[in-house]
Amino acid sequence: CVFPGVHKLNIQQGNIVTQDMLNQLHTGMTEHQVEFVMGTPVLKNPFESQRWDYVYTLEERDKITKQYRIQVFFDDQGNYLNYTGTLPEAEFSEQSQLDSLPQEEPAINTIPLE
Amino acid sequence: CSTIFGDRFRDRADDYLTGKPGEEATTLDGQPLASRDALPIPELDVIPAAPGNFELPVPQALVISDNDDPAEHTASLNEYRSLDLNPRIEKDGSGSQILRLDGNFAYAWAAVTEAITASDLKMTDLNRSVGTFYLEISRRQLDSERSWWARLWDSEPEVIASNYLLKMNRARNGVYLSLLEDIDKLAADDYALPVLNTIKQQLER
Amino acid sequence: DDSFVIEDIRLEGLQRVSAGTVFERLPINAGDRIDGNRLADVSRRLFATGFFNDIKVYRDGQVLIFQLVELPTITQIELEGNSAIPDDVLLDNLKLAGLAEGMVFKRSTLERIALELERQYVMQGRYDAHIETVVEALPRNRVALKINVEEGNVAAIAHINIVGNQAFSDDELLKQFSLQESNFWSWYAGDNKYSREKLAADQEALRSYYYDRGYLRFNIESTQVALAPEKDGVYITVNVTEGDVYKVRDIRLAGNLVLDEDEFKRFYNIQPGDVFSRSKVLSSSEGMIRRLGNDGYTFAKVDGSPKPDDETLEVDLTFFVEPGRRTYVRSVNFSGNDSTMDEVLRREMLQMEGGWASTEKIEAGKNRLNQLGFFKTVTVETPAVSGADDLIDVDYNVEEQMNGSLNFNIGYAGGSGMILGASVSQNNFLGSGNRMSMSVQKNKTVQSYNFSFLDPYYTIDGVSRGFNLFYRETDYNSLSSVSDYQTNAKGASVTFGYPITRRQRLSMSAGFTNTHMFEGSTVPAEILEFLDTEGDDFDEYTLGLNWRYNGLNRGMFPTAGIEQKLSVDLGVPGSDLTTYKLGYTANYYFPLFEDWSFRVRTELGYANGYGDQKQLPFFKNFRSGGLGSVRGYTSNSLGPRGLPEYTVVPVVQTDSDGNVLYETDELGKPVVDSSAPTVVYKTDEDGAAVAVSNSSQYKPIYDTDADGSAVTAPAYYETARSLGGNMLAEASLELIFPFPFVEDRSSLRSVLFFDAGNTFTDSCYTPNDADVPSLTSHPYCTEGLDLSDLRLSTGVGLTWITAIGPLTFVYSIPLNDQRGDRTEGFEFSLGQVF
Amino acid sequence: CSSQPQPPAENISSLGRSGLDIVWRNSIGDGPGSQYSRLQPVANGNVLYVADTSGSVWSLDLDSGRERWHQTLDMPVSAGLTLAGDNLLLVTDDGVLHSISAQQGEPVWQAQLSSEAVAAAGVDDSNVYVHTIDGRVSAFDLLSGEQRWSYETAMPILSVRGTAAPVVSGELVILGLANGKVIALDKRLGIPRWDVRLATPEGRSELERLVDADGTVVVDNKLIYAASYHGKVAAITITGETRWEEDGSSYTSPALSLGNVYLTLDDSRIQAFDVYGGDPVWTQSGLQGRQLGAVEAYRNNLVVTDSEGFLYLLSQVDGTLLARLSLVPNALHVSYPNQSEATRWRQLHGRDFGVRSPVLITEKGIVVYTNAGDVMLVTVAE
Amino acid sequence: CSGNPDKPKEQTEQQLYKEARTALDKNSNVIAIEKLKALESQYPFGEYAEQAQLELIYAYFKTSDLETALEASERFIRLHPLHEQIDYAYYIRALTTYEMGFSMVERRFSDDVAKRDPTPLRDAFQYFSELLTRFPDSPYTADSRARMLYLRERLASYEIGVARYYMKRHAFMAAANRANKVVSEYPGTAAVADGLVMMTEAYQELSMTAEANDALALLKYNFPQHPQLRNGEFKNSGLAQTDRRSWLEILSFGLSK
Repeated sequence: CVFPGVHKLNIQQGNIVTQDMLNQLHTGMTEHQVEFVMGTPVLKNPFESQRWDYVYTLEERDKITKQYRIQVFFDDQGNYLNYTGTLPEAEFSEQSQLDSLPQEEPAINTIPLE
Repeated sequence: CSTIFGDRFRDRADDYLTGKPGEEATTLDGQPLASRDALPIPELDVIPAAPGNFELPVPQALVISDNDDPAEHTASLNEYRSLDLNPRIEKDGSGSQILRLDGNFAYAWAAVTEAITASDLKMTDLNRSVGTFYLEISRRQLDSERSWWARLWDSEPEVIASNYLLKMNRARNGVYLSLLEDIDKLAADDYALPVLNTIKQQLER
Repeated sequence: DDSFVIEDIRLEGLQRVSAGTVFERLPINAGDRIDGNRLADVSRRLFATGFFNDIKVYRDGQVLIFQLVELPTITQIELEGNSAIPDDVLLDNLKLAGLAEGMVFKRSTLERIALELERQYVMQGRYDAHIETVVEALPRNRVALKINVEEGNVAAIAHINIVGNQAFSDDELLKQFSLQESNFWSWYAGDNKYSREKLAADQEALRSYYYDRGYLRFNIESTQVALAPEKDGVYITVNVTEGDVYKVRDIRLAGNLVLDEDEFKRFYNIQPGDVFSRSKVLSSSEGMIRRLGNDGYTFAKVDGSPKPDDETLEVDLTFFVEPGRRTYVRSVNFSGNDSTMDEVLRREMLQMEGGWASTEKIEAGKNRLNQLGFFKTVTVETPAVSGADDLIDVDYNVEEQMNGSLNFNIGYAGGSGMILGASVSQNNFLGSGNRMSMSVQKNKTVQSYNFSFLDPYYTIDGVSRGFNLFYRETDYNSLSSVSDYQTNAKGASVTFGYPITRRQRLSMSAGFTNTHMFEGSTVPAEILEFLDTEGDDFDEYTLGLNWRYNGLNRGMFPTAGIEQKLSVDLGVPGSDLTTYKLGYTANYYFPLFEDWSFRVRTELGYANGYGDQKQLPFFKNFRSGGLGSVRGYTSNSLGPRGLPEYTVVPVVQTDSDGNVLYETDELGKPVVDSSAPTVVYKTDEDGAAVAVSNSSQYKPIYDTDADGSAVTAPAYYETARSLGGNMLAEASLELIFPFPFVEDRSSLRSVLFFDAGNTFTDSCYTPNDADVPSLTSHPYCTEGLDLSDLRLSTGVGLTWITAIGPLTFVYSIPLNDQRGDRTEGFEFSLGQVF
Repeated sequence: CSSQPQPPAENISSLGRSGLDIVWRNSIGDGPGSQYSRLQPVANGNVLYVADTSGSVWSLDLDSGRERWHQTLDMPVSAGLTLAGDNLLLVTDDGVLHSISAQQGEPVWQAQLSSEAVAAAGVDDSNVYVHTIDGRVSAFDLLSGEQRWSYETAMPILSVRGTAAPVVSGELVILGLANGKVIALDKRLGIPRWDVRLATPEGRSELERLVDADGTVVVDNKLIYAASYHGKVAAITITGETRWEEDGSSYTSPALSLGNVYLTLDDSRIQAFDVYGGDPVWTQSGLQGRQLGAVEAYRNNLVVTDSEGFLYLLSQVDGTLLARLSLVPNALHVSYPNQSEATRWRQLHGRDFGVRSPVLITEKGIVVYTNAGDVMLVTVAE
Repeated sequence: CSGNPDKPKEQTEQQLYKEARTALDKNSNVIAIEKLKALESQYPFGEYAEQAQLELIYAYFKTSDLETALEASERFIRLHPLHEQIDYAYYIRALTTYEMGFSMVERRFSDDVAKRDPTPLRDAFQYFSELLTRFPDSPYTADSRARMLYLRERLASYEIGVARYYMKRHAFMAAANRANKVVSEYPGTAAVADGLVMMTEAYQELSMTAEANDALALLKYNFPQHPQLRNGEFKNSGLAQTDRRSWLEILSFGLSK
């Protein structure tokens, strides 16, 4: 873009979902059990009450580089039915979050940062 | 400056006078769109008209009664026995416990003094002109109150006696009693309630 | 008999006691029959209530009248002899015990006063305080109480004895204690006053001391506290068993790691084979918790638990990792920003709403808000959201401070004399976060008007855009040490700056400047030559590139960190003067111990013309000397000097030690000659002509060269003044020490410094004047960078940040000032931080 | 000082020496100074043994005061001296019980105690009994120093500095405790036989609840006399029944002579009680507030020392003050009416001439060890 | 005669009160404050002390000493819960908090969107609400209710302001959630329209077209004349594109846009 090398924040939004979370889902689980496995959906969904959206986006230098959307469906008694959506093929552990942090000068540990 | 910049620099705090409430948004099938109201406005049976301007109201003045009783006074037994006080425990506006009594101040003062002396409450002093009884109530010591030496030697909190003010205030009709920790601080309910109840039971005997 | 039936009873004289109380106590009622002795019994019962001083009974027909006089009220309480506890504290406590002015005075009041006051003194450890009260009767049934107090002394610690310690001496261990035996400093530190909390804390400190040195089985068996019989000394005995030193055998990780092992191993402050240390285990755990926090596990827990093996005296260490739920941020809120806009705070945040929570980003948010300089205090809390155990809110609370200044500064600066000026500047203009400043500056040499406006967040990523308009008229003439010419400059510039990383910032600027030059009265040859060749009015289109690395630990008075600046300024082709200027400055602070630190500063610069601009115009030269440069030398006085205007004069001969030789008559007396000049010239080492008075008109012997013609020399009209140079090299070493005698040093910085520096030029003006053949080389200018020309100085400096700006005092000693250098002992300036 | 009525100062200072004089004086070490210490000398025939707080033990000739030998240990002495046959027993600040030979002072054995000890050890022919300030009573073999048994008693949060020395009588070891009781332990097994409560703690702060029975008990034909602070003085049978008890708060041990029990009370009044019934016989309050040491019977008089460096002689019959002797080297001693003046005088002269150690009664006279580290022999003319 | 002479001229309660009240009515509030304080300290209990405390609240407000007026009203509520004019104290407590919620800058310079610390505005709303629930027939309900309506608008607009920042910042879920909060929790405020617009744009950026269309439908249904709806067509606000502009625009200081 216009200013070469300007430091752009990486913008991360939404729930981190891993394959072993999804593997733990099985039909008949209550909403509470699903929430314990998957966590609370970050994006509030005002329109659908029987579907939870686990949406994840990561924007690096103004472009969305990682994105997925897992939709979890419940029946009208609130029991888990199934989920749709796939995780990006690469083994997506939280590990890769790390390199999204802006590379910083290694804090010289002798210098107390006030 | 409003002539030059229009109302660019007007005082926004007064905009409330010109605001007009919008109607509520609904879903496509007419249901209210909102799930709850973060800032509900209390229902009033009569919705007052919006004011046109603002004038800071002044409190009404006090009606000065000049029948102030002389410093020393006389009292007669027969007159004393005759009135009914109808004592009742109530919560006041800010939720603290008070004991309401009918009848005039003089009679209520006499009756309450009599009730306290007859009860197991320990009255250390009383002062009619300021409408206050001084009570000594024993309670377990708060940790913060324990003396440096007492905390020093780790003895468990003592039961200590501390002083409370029981104040008789004039209300529109009759009087009410409230328990104060000191001149400026209401006592907690769990101290006030037992005291007020004891006095109430004594008055009903 | 005298008995009769009572119809009514009347009480007279009641003041404070209520009728009800009296009626209730009377054993008689209307309608009873009563006689003399029963009446006596009644008044005795009334007296027993303790409310009345005197009771009289009358009979008025069938009505019984009691004439009552109540006990007196206390109208005044006076305290004497108390100093440890002030009057109002004692009086308040008496009031709480129901003994205050306005209360009724009873017989029991006296001992209750004594008991209550003594109890207050016992609370302070003054066991043997003693109270006596004097009662003074006053008219109208009132009394005054005079209480005198003997306070006694406080039980201080006479002896602390630790029993059972072999590895460390009592003295060594007692250093860890806050409680100390009464010693010389006790009157001040108050550390010899016993308190249970302090003893408990000291015991904990003792345990940590041993646990941190491997004594895993250390135990405090029992502690005794005893009071000397005379109650003026406290004796403390701590009985311990040390046990043995344990070494770490192996370290394992357990629990749900979520990150791979070496992410945790990086934080091991303790290795197998080390002596066990609880503090190292704790610090290792904290490191791991922070690491997990940076990854969204804000509620992570890591417990290091040792499992000792008493045979081998070794301990296995297991770190149990509990990441807790990965948490997300529901909302980021700000409070306390009454005038600063929400976006000005929010744009400093690295932690986004809706993203996973990172302790490092949340903490960075707090530091960036602090660095804005708009707030006195910034605090952050991360409360959990009720109903969702993996959602948190991030609440920042700020306390705003005045961050603009509207000041009229009248000051005096070493170099430029009296400063008069008015400036209004706002770092947070109308709470928008933009910086705006307008300033008018007037002093002997400079008249300048300046307007600048900076929006630090011109773009969302923090690219700043700033404008600057300036008009400056400088009269160098009044600057005593700078050659005399005058420049007026006006122009404008726009600058964009943006962060490359958290500590590095790049900025680019473009601008136009018009400079107009006026010749002064006597003008050195360099300026004349320049004006002849270049004219006196220049338009320049400049481009600038500036890189800054800021690793300082704080903006004002840093004590640690590195700051570097690299700048390139270019007068682009099309400008009247095509020049380039390279600048590098660096400051390196490192803490020594406590509040001592050391600073190394260096500044280097090179500038020149390019294209058809052979030489750097003299008014763009680097200057050196004075505050902020080489202290101890007059401001801007260092470096090459201009060749001043001169006239040519014949030179007389001198003997070996420099006195003028005169023609002498045969007796050796100098010959008087009415036509001899009253002023003759000889030459100094630089070859310049020096006037010598010859008031008695002796006849001098003029000097002649080999072929008989008279030797001439230039007589300069004024002393040579510095022009600066196109090369700059400066360095200083500063020892920053805590200013003695002052408690709050936050606005003070005192340093011992050693400065070195000078400006140089790579081309001097070459004089060629037929009248002065001897003047072949420039006497006051040598070409090239010669480090032996560096001027050195040392001294002490103090900067004090006052309300009207930084006040600087410097006392310096020049170490190798040469002839012609102009030095300063004491310098003082307002408004300039060196 | 305290507010009780003040005895007229003049009649004290007019007391002459009449018959009291110092036979010899020897300065050993710098003495405990203002620090609390109850070190007491012990004598065997003509040999006197004295321990000095700074950590050395001296043996002097009782007649002349000449030094026979002295031995320095590397640690200050906190409790002693006890003579046991050929050995001397003492305890150092680091809680170590030392047995040294009474000949030249060479160390015989050492034993580590559970805490500090400030009271001399009790002995019988086979064991040493030590009462440490953490409330433990421990027994060690007299010859080898091996621990036999240890009995722990409950300690109050705050106690008065100082503990009672264990006294052996028959099969029992008897001592007063910091919780206001007197206890008798079986000396072989270390299990309690009986205990008697002399004082019960009451009052709001721990200060008001102090009840230490710190005075060493006195045993005389099957009767044990003991006293405690804020409590009673009592006579207890060897089987643990209280024969009589009277009010009498004291930190120090009682003394027994001529059918009376004499006791220095906590405010420095001296009181005599009838041995059989316990009724108070007389009270001498002339020395009130002078922080007196324990009263001792000497021939048919009583001797007691105070904090200004005086030794007083009192009659056992009615407690009247008979004589007063200044223990300060250059006899320009002046007495001050009250306590604060005394402290001021002490600071003035830089050294604390008071006496806090119990005096030692020997056939040759009274041995006194002052806070300034002087030892002297005082005799009383007939 | 007695030891200490009586205080100079001890005014009775009535005289002190009369003088204070006349000063108050003549709007010389500083004198009124002095006399009311003297009355309260000399006769700490009784009717006159209570009336003095009440009138002090008014006097402090008139001399625009808002903090002290607030403190005085809170003390009065605590000590005289059943006083006839207790509703006046509740009203002034709310009013002072309302006025303190508008700093000089927010009052004069911010447009209709609340841009600074909303906490005092929320407190004022609660205090007015307490007045209405406790004293429905108090004379001050009309003014209180009107101010409450305005406070709701102001607080809703604050949420929209934050959502707008997060749109520029490309934190689309943050923007969507804030907008959703306005739509579902601030019924009847004008900001609901902007909330629906924000939700539409955020879902579009997140390429959640179904949700975007749902929001847009609600916008068209409830607020057809919204500026970003030109005859049925939705016009994006361009917030998400801020600062992603070309070099040329920047050099021309945005003139070319």
